[in-house]
Amino acid sequence: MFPLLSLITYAPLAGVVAILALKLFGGNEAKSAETSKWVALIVTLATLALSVVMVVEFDPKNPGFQFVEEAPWFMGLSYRMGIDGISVLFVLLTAFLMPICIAASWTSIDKRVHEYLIAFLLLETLVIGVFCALDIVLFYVFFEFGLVPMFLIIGIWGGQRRVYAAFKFFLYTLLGSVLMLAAILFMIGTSGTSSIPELMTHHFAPEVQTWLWLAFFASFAVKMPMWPVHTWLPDAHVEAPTAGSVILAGILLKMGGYGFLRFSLPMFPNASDYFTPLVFAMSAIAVVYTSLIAFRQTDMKKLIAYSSVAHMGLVTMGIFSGNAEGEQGAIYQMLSHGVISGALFLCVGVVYDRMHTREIKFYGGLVTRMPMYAAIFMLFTMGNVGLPGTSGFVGEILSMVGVYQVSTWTAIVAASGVILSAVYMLTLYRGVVFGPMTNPKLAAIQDLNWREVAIFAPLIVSTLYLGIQPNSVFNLTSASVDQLVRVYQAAIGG
Amino acid sequence: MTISTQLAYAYPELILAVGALALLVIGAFMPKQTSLVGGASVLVLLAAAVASATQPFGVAFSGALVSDAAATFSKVAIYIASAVAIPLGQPWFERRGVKNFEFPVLILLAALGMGMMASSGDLISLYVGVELHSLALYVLAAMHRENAKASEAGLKYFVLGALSSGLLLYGASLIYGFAGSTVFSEIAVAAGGQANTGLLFGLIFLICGLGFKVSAAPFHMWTPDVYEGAPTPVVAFFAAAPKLAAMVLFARVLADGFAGAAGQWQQVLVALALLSVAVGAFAGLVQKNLKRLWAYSSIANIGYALLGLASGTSEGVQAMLVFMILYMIDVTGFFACLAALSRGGRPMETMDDMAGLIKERPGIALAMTVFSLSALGLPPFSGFFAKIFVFKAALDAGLWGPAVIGLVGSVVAAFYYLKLIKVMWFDGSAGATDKPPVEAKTIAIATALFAFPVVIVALTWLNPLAERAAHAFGLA
Amino acid sequence: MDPQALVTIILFGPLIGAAVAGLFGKVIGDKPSMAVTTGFLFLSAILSWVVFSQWTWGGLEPFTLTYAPFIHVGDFISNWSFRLDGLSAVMLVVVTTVSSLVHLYSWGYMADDPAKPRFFAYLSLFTFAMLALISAADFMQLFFGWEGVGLASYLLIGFWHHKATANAASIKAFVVNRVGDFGFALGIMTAYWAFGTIEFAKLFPLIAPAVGEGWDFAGGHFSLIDLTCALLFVGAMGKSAQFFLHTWLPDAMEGPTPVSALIHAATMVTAGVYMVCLLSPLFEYAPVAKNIVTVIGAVTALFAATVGLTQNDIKRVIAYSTCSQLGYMFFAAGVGAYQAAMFHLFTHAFFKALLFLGAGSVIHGMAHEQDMRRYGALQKFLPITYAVMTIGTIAITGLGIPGIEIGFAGFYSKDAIIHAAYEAGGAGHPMGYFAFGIGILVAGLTAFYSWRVAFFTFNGHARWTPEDLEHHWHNRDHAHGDDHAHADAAHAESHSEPDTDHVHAGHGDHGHGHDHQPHESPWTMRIPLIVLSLGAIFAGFLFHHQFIGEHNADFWKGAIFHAPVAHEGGGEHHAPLWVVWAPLVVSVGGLLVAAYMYIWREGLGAKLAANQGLLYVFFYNKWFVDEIYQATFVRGAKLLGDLFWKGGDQKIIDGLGPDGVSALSVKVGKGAGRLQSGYVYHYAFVMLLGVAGLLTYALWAWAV
Amino acid sequence: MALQAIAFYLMAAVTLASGFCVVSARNPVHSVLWLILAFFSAAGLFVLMGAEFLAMLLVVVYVGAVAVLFLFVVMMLDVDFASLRQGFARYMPIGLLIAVFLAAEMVLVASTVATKGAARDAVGPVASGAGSTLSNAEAIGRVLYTDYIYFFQAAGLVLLVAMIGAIVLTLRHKPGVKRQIIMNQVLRTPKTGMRMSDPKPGEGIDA
Amino acid sequence: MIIGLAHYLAVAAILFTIGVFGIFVNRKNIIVILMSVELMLLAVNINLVAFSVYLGNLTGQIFAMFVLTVAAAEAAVGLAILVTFFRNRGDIAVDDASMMKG
Repeated sequence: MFPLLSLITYAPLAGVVAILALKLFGGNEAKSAETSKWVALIVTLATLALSVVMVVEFDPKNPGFQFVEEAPWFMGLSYRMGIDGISVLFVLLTAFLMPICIAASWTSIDKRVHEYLIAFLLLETLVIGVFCALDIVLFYVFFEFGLVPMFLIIGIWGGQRRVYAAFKFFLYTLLGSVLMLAAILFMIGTSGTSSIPELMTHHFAPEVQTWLWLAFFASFAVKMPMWPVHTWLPDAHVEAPTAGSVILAGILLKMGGYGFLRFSLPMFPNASDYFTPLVFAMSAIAVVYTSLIAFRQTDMKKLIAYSSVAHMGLVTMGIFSGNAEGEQGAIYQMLSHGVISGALFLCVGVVYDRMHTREIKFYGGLVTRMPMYAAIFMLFTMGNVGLPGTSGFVGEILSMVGVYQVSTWTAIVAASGVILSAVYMLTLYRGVVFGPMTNPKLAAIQDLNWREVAIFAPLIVSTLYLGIQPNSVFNLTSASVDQLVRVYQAAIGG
Repeated sequence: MTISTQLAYAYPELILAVGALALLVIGAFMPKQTSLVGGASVLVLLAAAVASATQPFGVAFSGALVSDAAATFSKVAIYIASAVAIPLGQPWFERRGVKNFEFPVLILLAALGMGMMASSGDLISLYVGVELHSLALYVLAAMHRENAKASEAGLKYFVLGALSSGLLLYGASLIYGFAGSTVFSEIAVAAGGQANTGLLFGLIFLICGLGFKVSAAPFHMWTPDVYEGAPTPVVAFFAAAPKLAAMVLFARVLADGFAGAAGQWQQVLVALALLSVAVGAFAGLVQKNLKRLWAYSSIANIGYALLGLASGTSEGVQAMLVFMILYMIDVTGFFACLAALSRGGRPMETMDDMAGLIKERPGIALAMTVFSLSALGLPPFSGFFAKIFVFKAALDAGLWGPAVIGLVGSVVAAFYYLKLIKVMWFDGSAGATDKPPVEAKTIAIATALFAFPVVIVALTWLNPLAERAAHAFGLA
Repeated sequence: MDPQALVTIILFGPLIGAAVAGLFGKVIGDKPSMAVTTGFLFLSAILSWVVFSQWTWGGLEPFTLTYAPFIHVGDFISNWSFRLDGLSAVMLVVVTTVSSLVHLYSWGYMADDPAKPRFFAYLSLFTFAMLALISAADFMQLFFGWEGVGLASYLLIGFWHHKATANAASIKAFVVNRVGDFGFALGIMTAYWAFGTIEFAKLFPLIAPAVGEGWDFAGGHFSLIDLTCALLFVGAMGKSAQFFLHTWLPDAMEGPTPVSALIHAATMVTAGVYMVCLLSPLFEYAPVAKNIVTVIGAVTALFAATVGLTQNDIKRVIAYSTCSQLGYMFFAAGVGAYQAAMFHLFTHAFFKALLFLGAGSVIHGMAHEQDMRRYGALQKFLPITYAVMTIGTIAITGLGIPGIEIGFAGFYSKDAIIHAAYEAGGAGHPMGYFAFGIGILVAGLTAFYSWRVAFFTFNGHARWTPEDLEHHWHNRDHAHGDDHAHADAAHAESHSEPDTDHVHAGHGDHGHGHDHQPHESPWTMRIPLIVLSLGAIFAGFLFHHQFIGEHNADFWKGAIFHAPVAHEGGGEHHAPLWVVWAPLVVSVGGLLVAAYMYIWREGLGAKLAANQGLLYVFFYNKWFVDEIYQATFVRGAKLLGDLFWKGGDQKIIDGLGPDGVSALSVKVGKGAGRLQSGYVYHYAFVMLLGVAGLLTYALWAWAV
Repeated sequence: MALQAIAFYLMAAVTLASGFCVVSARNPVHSVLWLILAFFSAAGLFVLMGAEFLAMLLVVVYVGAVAVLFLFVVMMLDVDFASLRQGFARYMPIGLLIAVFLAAEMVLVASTVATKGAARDAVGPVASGAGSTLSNAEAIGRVLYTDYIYFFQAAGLVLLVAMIGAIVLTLRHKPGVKRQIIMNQVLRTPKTGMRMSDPKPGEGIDA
Repeated sequence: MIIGLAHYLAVAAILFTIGVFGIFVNRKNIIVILMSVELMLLAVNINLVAFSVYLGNLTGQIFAMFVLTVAAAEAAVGLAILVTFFRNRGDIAVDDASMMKG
């Protein structure tokens, strides 16, 4: 079998090697940096092309894992890769966002360009690896190693308090994931296998499930992030460079949700069922709590970061609703949030690159100078608000529909987040784009250039396409999700 | 069994002893030919490694010398690690005006002692092996004798080492008395039935003595000071091979001699392990000197290794062995990096010295990053695999509480590794560095490459070897 | 032409127009953008009338046309589709007619504006969303349209985006609508949860068998259908600006006047009524929810009318009037007279759009002055506007002669509602009487404030001078980007609709050569006024048989459902004579009072206002609802936000969590470092302590 | 028996007392001397137990070599002993407490031998007991070079390490010292021994 | 009164403790610390010989012999290090050996 997944996963590493060679032997620093950017862009585009091939070849009717590769490793572990209807989307999302990130950093990153690109390409490999890994330890390897490039991205190319943010990001997530590691090792010990598909059918004893679930939860909840372990996210976002925020919000957070879908629900159904109220409570609190905080932010990125937490609250509750609507909604919400929040961070980045501040009150009245920007920003604002017709809506409504059937109160609280999201997003938009242009420094600000338009174009198209034709995604996921729900419901006797 | 057949089991030791004596003579008559002696020592060590890799399995000298898979495994590692120490250390000393041929000879003799430890089957060979290598190490620590720190390090190491060998001996004497023999296999018979308080008391003394050698808390106190004071290449040697030898010896005593008291020593080891992890993690947080920092790191890592051992299973011993090998490579590499770095002739040892190193010395900085991440236990670096072995063993043995505490401790420790990475990557440069010596740089890069990515392949053959070695011990 | 093709063109025409104008407006220029949007709208309007006439007279049967799947997840199935039935046929003509006329009107009204393509794109986008709303065959598309019109409304209210008040109003509109949508979404979820489908066609047959199914929630026991309907009605309240969620509508007058006419009078705000009527199969089995609808509708009618009495901004008065009329429609629906509600919706669209556009014409003529206190004696300057406004006022006050059934549009529909309420009261719904009483009262109030507008504006003495107008134009020229003048909301409310700051060049016809007299509007504005006034006159007369009369069953073809126990809606056959005449009497009374105060005793109103009577203050300040909301929700949200942020996140979570733990760790580390004193004897001591500890443990734990 | 007991108690007491004095003496020279006494009395205990050879070894090796080495070093390092010995008392109580506690535990365990006994079925070379004709030294000699040859050799290496270590650490070639190398003197020729020079006036010879 | 194994063990235990005590209670002089170590080893030797005699096998005595040998070597190395230290610092006070800490 052709190792398509490995090819997709490691394709970015080819770029790493090339850029490393350019760095070492490329001569003129500035010139080789320029070449490196093209290399990175081409490599990420190639990865995207490969993942499109993957999606085309993907058989949506097959609920199981496809493109499976397997090779033995040590200690009974294997190098196992494969995707199903759930992970295929995340792979695609990652491959989709990466070229955008590279392009978005084209001019804004001017120091240590080679290292920057290498970090991103490495990150792409690792993130795709997370979604493709079918061996639980392999999954962990990819999952955890991803911290390093992100740590460097925040720490080297970040803002004022980048060190604090980078450390917080790293240690927070590390703490969560070491507990998961313990659980993983325990699972391998008791079940005798590290293969994810086999573990999904291995029935752990209910009391064991409880502990394992909590350990996994510790990791994924931090990653998501869920209230009250979300505080690393605003800091990380604020300090990270634009593309770093895009990746962080667009992809890295999704690893938590993916983890819940891949591990918590199928492997520990009883514990998941048992802890559903906890998750619901935390998610519901997250939605309201972080929305209200977002409302009070003066930093654009921080606001969007808090909004991400709120949106992820919907995802977690959707996942734990245990029905098809909730799961599909959660998956869709992740996908859509990946696009929209990424785009919003890019929107912030556009003005940050020009003015080097993210304070809302610095701006105002941009629409007169930057009409195109205003229009694009508006679209994503509306997407984030969950306006029907944009991708944001579909995920939100489905998650809530799913949750409503399980816990009405949770859905009600979550739905109130819909109101609050409108409040803070529109306030943000008004503060930045509308109103009179009172700051004379803005007088010469330029509208989007062709490169920026090219960056936004795919995001715009996908936001709208996903908003209007969500069914094309559900077609891919439904077989796997239906199976997941079926097995889960059977396990909890529901 | 005749002497000659018994000697067949002792070829590595013979090679080392004869080699050491011969080189001593050469050195005495040709004091200028230090590099010749150094080179020859490496060859001798490699020969010993080959000999131990190919030696027959068996027991010689009425149980004093055990040649089995575990001995082979650990001796090869010890000899190779010792061999690395020579090219790393000798030029370092020579650059500082300490041109001597005794350094390689002492390394040889220390390696001999460690080999004895690794294949010891008897309390006396345990003691003699420990002392043989300890004495050599004391001398090595103080060898940079014009350096006040080095002599202080040597002194502290010696005084506390003497105390610990006193404890060890006292324990050995009790065990001998209550078991009636010094041979492990016979002690095992005595310890097999109902646990005898005297025997257990002796065991505790013995564990304390060996705990000192592996620098497990609360017997770790010497480690930071000695690491800081002793010459960097010597520390690279200290932190690697002797730890493995002591751990293997630990395993031998506990598994071969006290398998019957596993329930008891498990508790002691878990306590030592957790204390070590905690001390290593927390005390490291406030360190400025990297050698001290790495000392605390090694204390924490020994805690993990002990946790593996504490699981009391063959799997646990296997995990410990793999862990130690991977850790040895890591720590050797890190100190090689430090040995390679100097600024204006002054060694770079503090956090601040490392500021912006990635711009000055990208290769070494990258290597140090790899070692830091590996020590942190981050995949896919070697330290991660080391940890999963150990923690899996501990979990399989039901030690989930200690395992979780250990893992959480690793998060605390992560902070200081990250701080080092932060200083190297994020901060502005602290100035140009001297050109690193080629041997240290080579060792640093090579070990870094092992830590990642070679380890991913290497484990596939290292693990079975460790497994076979672990089966040599009579544990389930 | 195939009706399915027709409706498709009707639906997507405006979208294409919006896309062309919105995306390429800059490229193709102003005029082509305007032409293409207006052209598509007129096409849609004409085709809508074709469909409507086929429906009314041509025997067209209801159908649902499915374009593409939207969401198919489990039973949660939604399609992009077009549902044509009586209700949507009516709405089609209402929406497209008013919209096309507003498009045309805007040619004149927005002539000065530099962002015309954007404006027209928004208008067309709105129309598309509204059409999607009315043609929905399931809740999701309904919700799509529902929020889509909200978006368009937000964009249009905030069209003059440099104006702080406009921004605030647009956000308010969106957010308050979101509150409604919150309820609406919950209602949809409840429906799905209870019945397992969101498709109307599948849902409606499931209702009757589910009567009596209850649901325990928050300690109470509720009827499932009641709950569903109540929640859905919250959505309607938001969109239709019913009491509690009405606050956005008056503020929405910050938008350009054509927008007010289209969105905030004729179409979007009626979506709530439409939805309740559409869901009559549910509401019919939800007596509690129906009572809520009735009460809220009645209260809104009263509330808005009382507030309308005192306002001075011409558009605000009409806005409150809209609010009040929507109240009528709701209590009509609440008492089961869906036909009457729809009919009133239909007629109201004409006369309210007319009033707004007329007001716009006045504003346009008065250099964007909106304060009626600066009007007066405009009839000779704006004769056509005066005529159509009078027609609109007559229509809204519902003048007509009950005995022979002839009158202006409002007469038919409003009287039908009042009668229906009375009959509902008689049929054992006490809320019916309540609504009836309020309906009569409000009819009088309506007459008063409507005539007040007319008289205040067109009659009496001129309270303006040419200098004022000049000053106004002047101000406009220099108001670029100067928002300070508008920072004070109260000031801005009664003031002008300033242009964007690019406006200089566009001022040719209002510039310095202007004669500074109020002037009649251009023909592009006059034609829509005339067309609408025809509607205001004849819409009731022409269609009352179909909507509420003897042909109503044929007309609605089952689109409106009545539970078997419910009485026949509409019709005034059973009402006693005084009930039949009462509306006319009170509205004539209102007319007379208004005439007395504003013509015969001109200045009385101002004096009354100056007295600041308790009731006046209460009404003038809109019952203080905004203030209460400001003090509770807005301030509450800010306080909570700060509390969670600074207290929760920074102090508690970070303080105890990462920061606290790291500080503690460092402290522990320092302690451990202090233990490492450097003294050998300390080290030895620690070792010995370890030995002693282990030995003691061994003795204690293992002693055999 | 009684005599044996008296001898034991006497020597034990002397051993412990002089041990304590080693630790507590103010002057390190005194400490060394007390140490020597402790060794002597311990040797007495060995004799009492019948380990004559070890007793002799203790006296010869320890008193003869180690203790003298200590004395030598103490004398060589010209330490100002008067300034030492301060602050002893501050850590005394807690130290003493721990020490007494530790001693008590160890004695307790030692006393379990009396009740439970140690392993009697010991293996290994049999000591010279009653009835054996071999002397203690002879018995040791028989096994030392056979069964224990491995340790014996290893111990030799330990001593070698110590030797090397001591030399490495302490041997100093003082740079200013001129050594007489006979060979050089013998090999000296007039050619190497003298130089012809032709100084110009006023310059002198700058050799 | 019979002098048995326990007596010798007790003497050894006490002597050992004195040695240990000497190490950690001695504040001023490193040479005394080295002597304390010798006391500990002496205690061990007493133990070994006592056991050896009691058990009737020679292993203990031989062990004790090696202990003596190694202890001598240890003393030599220890004193050598001490000399080095003295040369560097001009003193052998225990408190001086605290350049490195923390």
